[in-house]
Amino acid sequence: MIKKVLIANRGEIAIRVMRSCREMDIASVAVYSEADRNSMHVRYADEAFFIGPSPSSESYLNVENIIGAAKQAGADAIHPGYGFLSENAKFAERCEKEGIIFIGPSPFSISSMGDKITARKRMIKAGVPVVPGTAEPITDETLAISKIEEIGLPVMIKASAGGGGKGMRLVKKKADILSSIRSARSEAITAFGDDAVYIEKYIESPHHIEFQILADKHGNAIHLFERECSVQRRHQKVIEETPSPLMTPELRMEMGSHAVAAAKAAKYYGAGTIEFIVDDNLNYYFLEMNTRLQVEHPITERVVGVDLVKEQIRIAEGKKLELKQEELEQFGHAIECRIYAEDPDKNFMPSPGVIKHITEPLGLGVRHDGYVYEGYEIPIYYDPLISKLIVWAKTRPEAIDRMKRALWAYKITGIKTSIPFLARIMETNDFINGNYNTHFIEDNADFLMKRQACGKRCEDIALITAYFHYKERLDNSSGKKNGVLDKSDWKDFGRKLAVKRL
Amino acid sequence: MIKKVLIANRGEIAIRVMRSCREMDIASVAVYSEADRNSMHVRYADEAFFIGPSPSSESYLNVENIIGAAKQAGADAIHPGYGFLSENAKFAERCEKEGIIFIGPSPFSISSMGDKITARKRMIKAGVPVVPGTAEPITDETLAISKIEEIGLPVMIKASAGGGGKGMRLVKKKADILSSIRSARSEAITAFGDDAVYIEKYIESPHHIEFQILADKHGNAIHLFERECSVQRRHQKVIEETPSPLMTPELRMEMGSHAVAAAKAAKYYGAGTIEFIVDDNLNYYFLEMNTRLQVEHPITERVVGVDLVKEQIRIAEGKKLELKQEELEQFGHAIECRIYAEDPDKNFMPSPGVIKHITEPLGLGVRHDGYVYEGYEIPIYYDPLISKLIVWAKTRPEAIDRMKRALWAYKITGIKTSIPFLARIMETNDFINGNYNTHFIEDNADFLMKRQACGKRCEDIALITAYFHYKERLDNSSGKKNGVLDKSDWKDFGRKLAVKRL
Amino acid sequence: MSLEIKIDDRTARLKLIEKNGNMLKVEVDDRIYELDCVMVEPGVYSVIYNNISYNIELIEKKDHRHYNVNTLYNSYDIEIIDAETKYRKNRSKDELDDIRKIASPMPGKVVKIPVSIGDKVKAGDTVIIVSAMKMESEYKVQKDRTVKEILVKEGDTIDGDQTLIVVE
Amino acid sequence: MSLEIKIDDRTARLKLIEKNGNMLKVEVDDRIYELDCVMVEPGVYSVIYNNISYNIELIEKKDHRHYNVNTLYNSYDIEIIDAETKYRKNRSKDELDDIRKIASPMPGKVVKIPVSIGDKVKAGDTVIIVSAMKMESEYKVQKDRTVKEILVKEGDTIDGDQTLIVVE
Repeated sequence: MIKKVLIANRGEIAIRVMRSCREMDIASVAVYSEADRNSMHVRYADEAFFIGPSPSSESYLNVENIIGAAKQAGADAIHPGYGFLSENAKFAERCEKEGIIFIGPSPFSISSMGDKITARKRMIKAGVPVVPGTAEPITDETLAISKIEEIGLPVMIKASAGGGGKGMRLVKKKADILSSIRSARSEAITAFGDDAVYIEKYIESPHHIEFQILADKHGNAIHLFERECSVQRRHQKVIEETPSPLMTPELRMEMGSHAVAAAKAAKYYGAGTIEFIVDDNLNYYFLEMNTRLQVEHPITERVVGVDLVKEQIRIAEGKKLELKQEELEQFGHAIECRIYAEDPDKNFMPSPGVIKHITEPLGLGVRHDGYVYEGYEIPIYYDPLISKLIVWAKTRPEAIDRMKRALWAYKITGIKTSIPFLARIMETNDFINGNYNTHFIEDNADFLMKRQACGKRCEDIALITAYFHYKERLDNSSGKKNGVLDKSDWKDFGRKLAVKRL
Repeated sequence: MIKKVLIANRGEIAIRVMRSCREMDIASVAVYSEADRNSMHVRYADEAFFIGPSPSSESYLNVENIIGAAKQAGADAIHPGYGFLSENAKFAERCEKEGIIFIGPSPFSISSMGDKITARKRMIKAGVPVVPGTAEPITDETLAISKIEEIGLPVMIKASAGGGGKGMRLVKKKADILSSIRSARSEAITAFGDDAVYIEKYIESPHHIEFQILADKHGNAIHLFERECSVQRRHQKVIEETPSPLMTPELRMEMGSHAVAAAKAAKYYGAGTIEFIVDDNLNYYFLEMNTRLQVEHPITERVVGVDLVKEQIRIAEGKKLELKQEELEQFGHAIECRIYAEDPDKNFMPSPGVIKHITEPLGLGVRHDGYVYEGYEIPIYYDPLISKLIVWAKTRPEAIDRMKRALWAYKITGIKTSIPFLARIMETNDFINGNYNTHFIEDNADFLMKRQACGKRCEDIALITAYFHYKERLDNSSGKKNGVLDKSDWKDFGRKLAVKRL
Repeated sequence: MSLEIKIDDRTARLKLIEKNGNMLKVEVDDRIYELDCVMVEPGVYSVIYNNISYNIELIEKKDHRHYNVNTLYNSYDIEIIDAETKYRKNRSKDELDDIRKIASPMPGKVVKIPVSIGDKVKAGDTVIIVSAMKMESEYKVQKDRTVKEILVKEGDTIDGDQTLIVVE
Repeated sequence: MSLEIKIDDRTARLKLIEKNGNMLKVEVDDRIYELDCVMVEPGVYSVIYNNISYNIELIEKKDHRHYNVNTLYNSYDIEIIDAETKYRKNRSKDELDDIRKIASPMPGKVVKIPVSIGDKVKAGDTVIIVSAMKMESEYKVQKDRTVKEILVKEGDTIDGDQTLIVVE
């Protein structure tokens, strides 16, 4: 039985993990960098250990210091959250060596699913569909042409030593095949000194759909249905929802069993995610596996009614899964919006700084997982994710209405956030109709960037308020308190209105 | 179609109603008294009208001013919330006369269910069990004795003109029957000039269980299962949960159909609650009907998955119920704690005042419906309810764990609250075992009032903190800022620790 | 530097050994504490002692020597007894041994004052009734007394701890 | 009393007609507003105008004349142009017609300064790279310039709007 867990993370996910620990009567140990002494996770934990300077390479990625803290605290286990060391096989191995339970999969699963080529081969063996393409690098032009004809257009030619878009060519027309191979190879040899290429089927309007899986150490594995993650900006997920508007019951069953097969093929235990790419004709292909808790796990928790962190901990304790596939179902609809400290009007530039004021959205069907508070300074060193807003409703249209309401009520000043941008997405027809793929933000850029006009009257009221503040401030420097009215002023006002209106 | 709703209420319930309005794209109109200009409901609404001085008799109960505001705003409908005018048949009638939809039942239903004797008779006619007793006042001693024998001991003898405990006698033993009748009657004639008495079955360990019903204007009525409300202090509910730990599926079905029958007998439409008293042998009796939304409605919303305010609005619009009895089910378990501004250590004395600091509990399975914010002054004029904390989990034990976690994380300073008392209830064996009735708080008073000791070390840390604050304050008056460290201090600290520990 | 601090009924002696920014070394009675004390929000402290994380909330009362301090489920009244306090305490010792000022700990509205100036009242007699949030509280004298001053009138809105009536 | 207020690119003339506590009567350009303006939380105003409820959030920038003001989904820069501002503006008009001070609007860390004092740089050349939250931003000169001052060095942590490099 795990009695004390060190959470090797910060921000909202550290607190989210600690909440489940607290409910399980497990003590939680925070670790913090120099920049994080004031962070909420330090205050929320039962114990807190300093692990180094602000840059994550010297603190949250510092294996020695984290292991040191865990041993000093006498922690039975370490939960890595997401990011940082969560998919680091060496860290998992080190925990094992030190006799500390790593709350996650085995080092073997992490490393074998972490390498894309190994993972791809393993999936092919397990009968899970992968994006059609060549398994080995090609250096022969004729072979390349015949492979392309086999796979069918459109295809993507990729330099096998490549990266960063260099040596990549999208081929849509038959006439371009030869010239594309040649130019890709010539670019590749210049850039990497190697002209070998891969050929992969190009998915034109891809949907990003992932399946949550849970597997125990006794060979039992289940899936907890899908999450639709196609609303992305620069390959970063912005909004996720479940069920996917694209999904059919048959497809869900089929993809779900492939997800379970994938987990079993990796001898996986713990919580994990199988990411698929799905085209408009509902063909789906294994993309990769995330061997950790995902940022967007709460929408699954809400719709399926499980606490995934508690399941992770129970699995780590060696317990058998109590959830049975046939007993699970999706109830209603959930949407998550990621709230980032960034300025959507200035090309999403990060916006660290001090939170001057915050009003969090609450009420029916709203979950809010955050970590900032009034007066907190968001550090410059880490991810700009401030919080996650998760809504649930019986139907998708109601969930969208609820998300609009929650975004409307969510106020943060002092920094810029993505809230207005997210609110705009909720009003985009393609989103409302559930008719979108990973090109959604690009395709709707004009609509998304146009801001609702506040109108002249509203502008006037903004400037009158600024003037009022300015005036109160000047007046107060000669006597009164800081702009808040005292009781006597207030009573005058009340009486005056009473006379005037009633 | 309703396009604009005036909410004739304040506090958490006003905001709760406005949230659903916003999701339905209905404009909301707030009304406010002198004390409430700064209240959150004024800020949350689209429009706001001043309706009078602070005492509720001059504002929230002022029918003329509320109707005036509704007409000036052009509101189609008025939602009364709970309390104030919500069960006032005359107000409902007045709305009708003014052509404003009253979001609630008809004036007829309100008045006929509001009077206990009329309601009792109506229930008997509809076949709903009521507490056994005499239907008419008795002035004859022999008849009284035979009635008591018919009903069976224990019974309660009540002066029919009575009130305030005068002329009431509990009879447990046969030997006491005659003397009790005589003393009750003699006390009654002295107190009220009338010696007529009623006789009612006395329920020894009563459970307070209520059923939520919804009925439309087309004669359709359903129930949304029960709420267990036996945790009460001075007849005020403190904690509610659903499902009731006492309930069996058979009993639920039977009580549910009686609740629906009760609603139909009152020609009811809208949302309403049928309150029952249940004894240890699962005999149940109609107690009264609440012809409005209840404070504790969110636990039903969570477990059944409906938005009761939206249902109220749809019913008021004349729509047919879309929910079908056979499609409804209870999923998981929900508990609500009412957070009051009161001091449990000083006999629950009300504690109005300024909220200095607040941290609201968030995360998986937690709903928080409140209205206060940092710097807000809770007025002395109204109910001390600050907020409602509602948790959901798959099972009752997990829900209790979650409520403990949420109460732990909920911090309010500046006023006293019932939070420590509620946390203590979560640790009481009778509550944990689901083995409680309305005597629960009384029966567990010793345990509930004993506070967990903070221990000498924790006391020392409290006093060191106070000393630190005192010292910083003295030092700052000679230069530095208000106790918050500046960056350079911080860096020193970081380095120092780094040297020391790593 | 050393002073006395009163926490509810206990009086502790606190001695500051070292202070370096937010790092504090103090002796409380006979125990030595080294801790890291940071005000993270106005009136909210995060204290780390022996790697245990404590949240302490603190509200200043009438002056910078009087605080209401909350730990997890406990609430303490704390008074820093500095030189000035000691001087005043000694001087007013005999005045303080009985309650002569009637005040309500909660803000509210004066409902009724059933006494007049000069009235002689008996121990247990109610001298003022205050209402807040629909609950009425009666304030009584502890001993036989004479009403000396009445500082409020019926219907007045009062603050918590405001002196309402003086008896002698 | 009348003054100019700049809201983004628009300059409005505001005249105070009457002020009674939080009740305000003002003229903005040609329109008259009577409204009820209350600061409910630090920097958060509740404004009721014609019974419409507005929430306005306001952050003071470098001084009491400069604000960032948020309405529902809009954010404005507002400047109160009082007599002192006018005087200064007239004086420095020609100095202001080009950006000579390079600053980053966001706080962050200086990653690289590819120039030295005295360097002649061309329009579009990068003079400093700042990183925050794992994203790097390059700051360039708008015209051909000479680097006059470099006020920070690589690795420094900087505030938003802090002058980093001066060119001429």
